[in-house]
Amino acid sequence: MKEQLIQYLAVPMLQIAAIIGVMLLCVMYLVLWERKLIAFMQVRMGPMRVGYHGLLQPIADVVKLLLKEDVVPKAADRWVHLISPIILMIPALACFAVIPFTGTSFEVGAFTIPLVNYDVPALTVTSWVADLNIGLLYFLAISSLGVYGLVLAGWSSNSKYSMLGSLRSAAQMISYEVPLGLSIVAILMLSGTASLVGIVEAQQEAGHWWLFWAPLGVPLLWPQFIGLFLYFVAAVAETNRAPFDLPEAETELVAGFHTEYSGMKFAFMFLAEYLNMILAALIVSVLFLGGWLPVTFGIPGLSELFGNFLPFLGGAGAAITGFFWLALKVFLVLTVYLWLRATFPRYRYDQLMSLGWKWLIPMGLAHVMVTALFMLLRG
Amino acid sequence: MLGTRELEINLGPQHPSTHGVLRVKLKLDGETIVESDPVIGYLHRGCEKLGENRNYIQTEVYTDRMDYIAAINENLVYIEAVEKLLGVEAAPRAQYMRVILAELQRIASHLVWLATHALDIGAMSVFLYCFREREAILDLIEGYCGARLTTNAIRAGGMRLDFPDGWTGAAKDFCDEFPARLKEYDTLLKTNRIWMGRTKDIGVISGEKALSYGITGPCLRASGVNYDVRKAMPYEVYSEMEFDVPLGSVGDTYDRYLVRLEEMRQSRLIVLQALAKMPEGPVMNKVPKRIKPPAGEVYVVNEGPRGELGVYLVSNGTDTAERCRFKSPCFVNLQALPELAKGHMVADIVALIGTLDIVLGCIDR
Amino acid sequence: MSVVQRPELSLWKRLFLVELLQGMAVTFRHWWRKPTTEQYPKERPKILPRFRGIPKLQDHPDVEGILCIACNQCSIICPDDCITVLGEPRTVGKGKQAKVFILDYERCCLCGLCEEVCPTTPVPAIFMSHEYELARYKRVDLMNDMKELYEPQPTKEYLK
Amino acid sequence: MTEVSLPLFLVFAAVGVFGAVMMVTRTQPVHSALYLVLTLFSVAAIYVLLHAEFLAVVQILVYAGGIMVLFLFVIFLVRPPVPGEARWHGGRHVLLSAGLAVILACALGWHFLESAPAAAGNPSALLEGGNMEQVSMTLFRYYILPFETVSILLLVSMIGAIALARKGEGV
Repeated sequence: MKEQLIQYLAVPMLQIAAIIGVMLLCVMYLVLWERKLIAFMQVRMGPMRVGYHGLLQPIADVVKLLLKEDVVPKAADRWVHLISPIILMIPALACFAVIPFTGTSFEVGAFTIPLVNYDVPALTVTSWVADLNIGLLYFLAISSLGVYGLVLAGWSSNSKYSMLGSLRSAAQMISYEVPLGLSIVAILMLSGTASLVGIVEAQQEAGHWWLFWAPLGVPLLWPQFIGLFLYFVAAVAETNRAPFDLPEAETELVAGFHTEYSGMKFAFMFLAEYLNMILAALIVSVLFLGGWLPVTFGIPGLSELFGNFLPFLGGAGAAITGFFWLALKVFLVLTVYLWLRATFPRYRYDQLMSLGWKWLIPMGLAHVMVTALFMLLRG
Repeated sequence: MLGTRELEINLGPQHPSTHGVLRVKLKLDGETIVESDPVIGYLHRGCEKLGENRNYIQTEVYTDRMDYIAAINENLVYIEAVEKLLGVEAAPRAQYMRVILAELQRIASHLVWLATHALDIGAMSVFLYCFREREAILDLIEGYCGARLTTNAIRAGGMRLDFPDGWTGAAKDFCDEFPARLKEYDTLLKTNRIWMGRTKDIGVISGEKALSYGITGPCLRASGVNYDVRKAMPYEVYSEMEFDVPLGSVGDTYDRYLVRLEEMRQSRLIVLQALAKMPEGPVMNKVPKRIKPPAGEVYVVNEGPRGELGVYLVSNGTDTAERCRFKSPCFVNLQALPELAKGHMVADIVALIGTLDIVLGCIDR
Repeated sequence: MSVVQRPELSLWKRLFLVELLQGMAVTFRHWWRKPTTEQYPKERPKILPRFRGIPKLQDHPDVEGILCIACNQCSIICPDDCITVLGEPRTVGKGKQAKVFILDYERCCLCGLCEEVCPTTPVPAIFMSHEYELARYKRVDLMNDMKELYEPQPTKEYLK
Repeated sequence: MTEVSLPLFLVFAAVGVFGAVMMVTRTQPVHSALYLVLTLFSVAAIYVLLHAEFLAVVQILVYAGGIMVLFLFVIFLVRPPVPGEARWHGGRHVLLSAGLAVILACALGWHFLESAPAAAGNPSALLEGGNMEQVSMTLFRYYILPFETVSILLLVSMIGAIALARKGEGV
């Protein structure tokens, strides 16, 4: 019973705490990287004041947001106004439960907790909180809940701009969930499992990332490029990022659904947005780019070389290596995200809808068909 | 049972994309604009009344502050009116200098327009690239007259100062570098599908209708009407310059964008020609120190970056104007906003405010 | 006159997102360009010789005593009425000199007309200095009398 | 049910009932919708306890993520809330709904008492290899014809609804 408690309660709690802590730190520095990168692309310098080249800027920002006055409009629905940032935040964090950060698990030896003299048995700790056999569906289901936060935030602020922003976002998120799901279906078929760990393992078995899946042995025919493109576009739209950042299009709707938010509540919304970005990048890396597998995976010789560059640490070395490769992939995907923001104008609401329904959804359906066809031909 | 109602929205006066302080009352059906009603006057400072209480020299200072994006063009048209009242001409070298400065200012003004228009549609980087180039022009203007925006550079009878050493070289350098920058903007916007989608067929206005609204400047030319004060009634030395007046074919936001970009290229050519042709000599003709024009009235127009700038002055023989009125192209162009916006989406209203290139200082005066 | 060309995207460009990628290449190239930012309090802007900062008073070694002759021309030309001059008989030579000279920076629009009309030789007594930092904690600090108008403004050193 | 899942079931059941009661008693439609979401969630949690993870996820994905958002959409769009407008309709409605509730409870109770042992089915088969496979096998292999028929029926009704809604616009 005690061992079960540790295995099923204490360890996941610690994992959850670690993931939340690390992810919040990641968000802080993602914001800094966004500001820096966009500044560089616009021949500016970005934050320079706090710390060396602005490295402590995120901390200053957090302190500022914490100390800011919390303004609630007089006509707002106070309770809904309060809970909507929380509703936005919870699904964003909950999705991280199924993400495999690295393949190899950490071995924790038996030890005794000093004061209570409690013996903790030897444990094997995985890098994921839960390996659900429906992991992908879980991700889709939970991430689709974030829309409540936006909708309710817009409604409860009792402001026309917020309302317009939240209506836009609801329509946008519902319509882009379909191409998002469709682009995942092909990967699901290739892997034969909906578990995210299983998907990476399937890529390991196949010997290449799913992105480079070459049906019928044709070297440069990679149908999953379309899948990646579809997923990426849909994910950019899902996370309300430029060029699809209509819910918060600052030149039309001031700040969209969070116009009336300030202080901590605004910080929560901000955090949720960036958590969703990181999440989308993680899913791209896991589904298409081989998760924790090294960048050189599939190239004979190099693959083994970069599979574990800390061999003297044994299993932990392999785990850290896997973690490093996943982090690198996520970083690159996020950089592309920000790059898009620095380059493109914003779509209009109706154009966004027609892009989603008239182009991405048919493309997604065709992509599923084509992948299925190739799989059949291959036998 | 169920019915639909229009949503009324106040766009401004506190809004990120109202270019100063404009308020637009919008009536929306869903996201479609049913009615839009611009409300102006938030930046009214009484420049015209001040022009009737300050003497001719002092009033020029206020013209700087009307169209603060293109101060030199405002200075120029006011001083031309004063010169016409006085019956004097500017020194030949000064006339070329005026053309050079006015065209540089036109480029700078169009750059601000492009920057803010692009930002309104969401292209952030273009905003900063444009301001980088504008900075170069403002440095030139500052090097000439000592101020970047409130230039106060032109005097009746000529110019206050000659170009400083090395100024013409710097201006040439800028003109040499500029086309490459314009090409970058083209890559980012001109052929970009999102930009095309956001601007093509948005706010179409026919040439006839534009004329009946009294629209002038690039907005009129984008509707295909060939009217440019520089060609129609040449002032200063524009008759000696060779340049092309770009016209649009459809009259939509995309055409207005293309026309203004082409105008920047033409302005650059004018600057180069004027730099090459500029004669040596004094920059100031003999003009009495106290300007006391004989009684009479004049109306003078020239081509500002936004359209036809006009000044109406009535002199009663003293050093202060009896009547001083400014014709602002922005004010006239803004009138067309309800016509342009009808039936478009709420996101288009910011594109349309941007495409009209309004400066509220010029509208409210 | 000429009609501007409206470019159309070819099917090839449309399919392969060519123009979007070209746009991304432009921003990518800019990534590696030198930033144009000026780290203001740390780095000071380059002041051009003709820069019109706040007006100040000056004397000249060739002229004994105060250069200003209290002719009131600057006060008359000023569009914002921000200059007040009172004269007294000159201590050396004949004519007048300024006894009281008050400049209200709060109203000054930096137009430079006062410098332009100043008749003193060899340099104008009132001139547009190269100082540009006008922020004060109190409005009254912006009213400058003669003593302050002669003193150059102390420049703060910013280490960071 | 194992020893852990019984208290969990009680918690979720209580939350579900609480949400349902609150949903029908709120005057503000948005609040009602939110309580309904809460109820849907607790039902999903109970599905998880019954090892029907797939069904739980689909419940969240379809009901909470899709349908309820559209509900909210409609509530927002139809008209702004007028406080105090919703009225208490008096005893007649309470009697009627209480009667209906009793009838429903009797019917359900009778059904479960009659067929409880048979309804449990074969739980071990459900646990094998995740029930996604089970569900897809059932839907796409054994009952493919009814499934497709139902989808065509839904499509037709959808088109019909659109046609009816846009009648006035001359489409």
